[in-house]
Amino acid sequence: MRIRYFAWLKQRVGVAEEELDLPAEVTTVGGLKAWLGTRHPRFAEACAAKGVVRAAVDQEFADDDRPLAGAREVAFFPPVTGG
Amino acid sequence: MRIRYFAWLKQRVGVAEEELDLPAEVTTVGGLKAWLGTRHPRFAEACAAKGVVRAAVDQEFADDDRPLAGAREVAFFPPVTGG
Amino acid sequence: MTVRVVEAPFDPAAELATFARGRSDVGAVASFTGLVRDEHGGERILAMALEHYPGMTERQLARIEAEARARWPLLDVLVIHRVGRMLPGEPIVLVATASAHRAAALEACAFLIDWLKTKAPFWKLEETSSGARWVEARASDDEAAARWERR
Amino acid sequence: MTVRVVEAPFDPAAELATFARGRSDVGAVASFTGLVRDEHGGERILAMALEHYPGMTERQLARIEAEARARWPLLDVLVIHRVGRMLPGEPIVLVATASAHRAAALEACAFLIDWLKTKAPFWKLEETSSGARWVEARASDDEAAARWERR
Repeated sequence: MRIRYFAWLKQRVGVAEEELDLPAEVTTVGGLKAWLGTRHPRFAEACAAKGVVRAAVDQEFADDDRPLAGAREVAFFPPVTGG
Repeated sequence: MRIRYFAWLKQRVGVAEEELDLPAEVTTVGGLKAWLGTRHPRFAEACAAKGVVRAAVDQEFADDDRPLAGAREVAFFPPVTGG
Repeated sequence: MTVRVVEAPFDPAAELATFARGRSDVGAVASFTGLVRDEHGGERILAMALEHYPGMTERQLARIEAEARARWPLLDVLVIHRVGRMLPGEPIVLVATASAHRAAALEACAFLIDWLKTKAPFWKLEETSSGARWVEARASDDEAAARWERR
Repeated sequence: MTVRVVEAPFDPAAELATFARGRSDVGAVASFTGLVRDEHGGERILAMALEHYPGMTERQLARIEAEARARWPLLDVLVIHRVGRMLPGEPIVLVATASAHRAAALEACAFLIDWLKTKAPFWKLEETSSGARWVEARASDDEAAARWERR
């Protein structure tokens, strides 16, 4: 699965994107966050702060309980600040 | 005193403006309306319909009870429809 | 002058091109343009004639602008209103506001056009194929203006 | 296309010059332009870099535009959002709406910028003399967007 990071989360993690094979037990956005936290300590730190890490599955905003079945791309980013 | 009419009120009365000496008993906008109605029957007709004749004294919107003391110009017109 | 009453056609885009330009303290510009439509109440409009009360018009527009500046932290304001005869597609009125932030610019812009519609002495005469008719004031305009009355 | 994401500077006045032109069924055009300010939180801004999520951005903007068209009788809509590095005074975003009447144009314009600010994947990085910093989301933006949630 393709994982993407944006804005300061990308700087914290140190990569813009990575291609990863997820373990079978990672089935939701929340589960993916926890698993990615074991690979990237600074990602885990960011996730520990409530509300600062948002996610999108296949370019749609997604909550932690969103299933990953069939997803090709998951992105993580801070709250948006455009306009 | 200078009396001015605008929009369809001007067409009804038949003049855009007139210079008139008011009788002493005409002291308010409401009194002026009634007195002008005796000179212009179609002005009286318009005034009989509630809310369609508005007034300005010296270019400020004015209600019927507005005194005319010191005024140089009184205008009558229908509700505004600009923009 | 930020308030203008004009008899000739004007170009809102050209006015906006110079509005608040070169000011890097402006973070938000809102604008509203009112145009002559070719249809009203099911009837075809051939032209529109805008009558006004010279003198009182400018006074009321300046007052409405001052009220907007008192209510919102505006960095610039522009109000242009055309009078005389105009054709469908032609602009009647332009309101533009500039502020550091968007809420002030957007709210002040809506306020200005709402108050202008009920507090400035303009009257519209529509020319249709069956003759000329004066546009009647709409209750919805009074309601829109009343939103902004101080409670 | 009425939704565009652009890397080069754009000119809101030039865009508005062609927006809804030649349509005499349009009675009202509203617009909002957001610009880079030279100051934020007391610090001087030297430049602004807009990062976004290509693909998702266009999808979200199209969805927000569709929502506006579903809610108001709009005759035309334009949304342009710049990405990349830009300087104080330069436009970041332009939203324009056209309708027969003003309420629809004004409300839809405010709706579009409010939702864009909270539902489109853009992130601002400010360059100051003391370094670069990511702009934090504001609670007031969430509140402005929430005004438009269907109850």
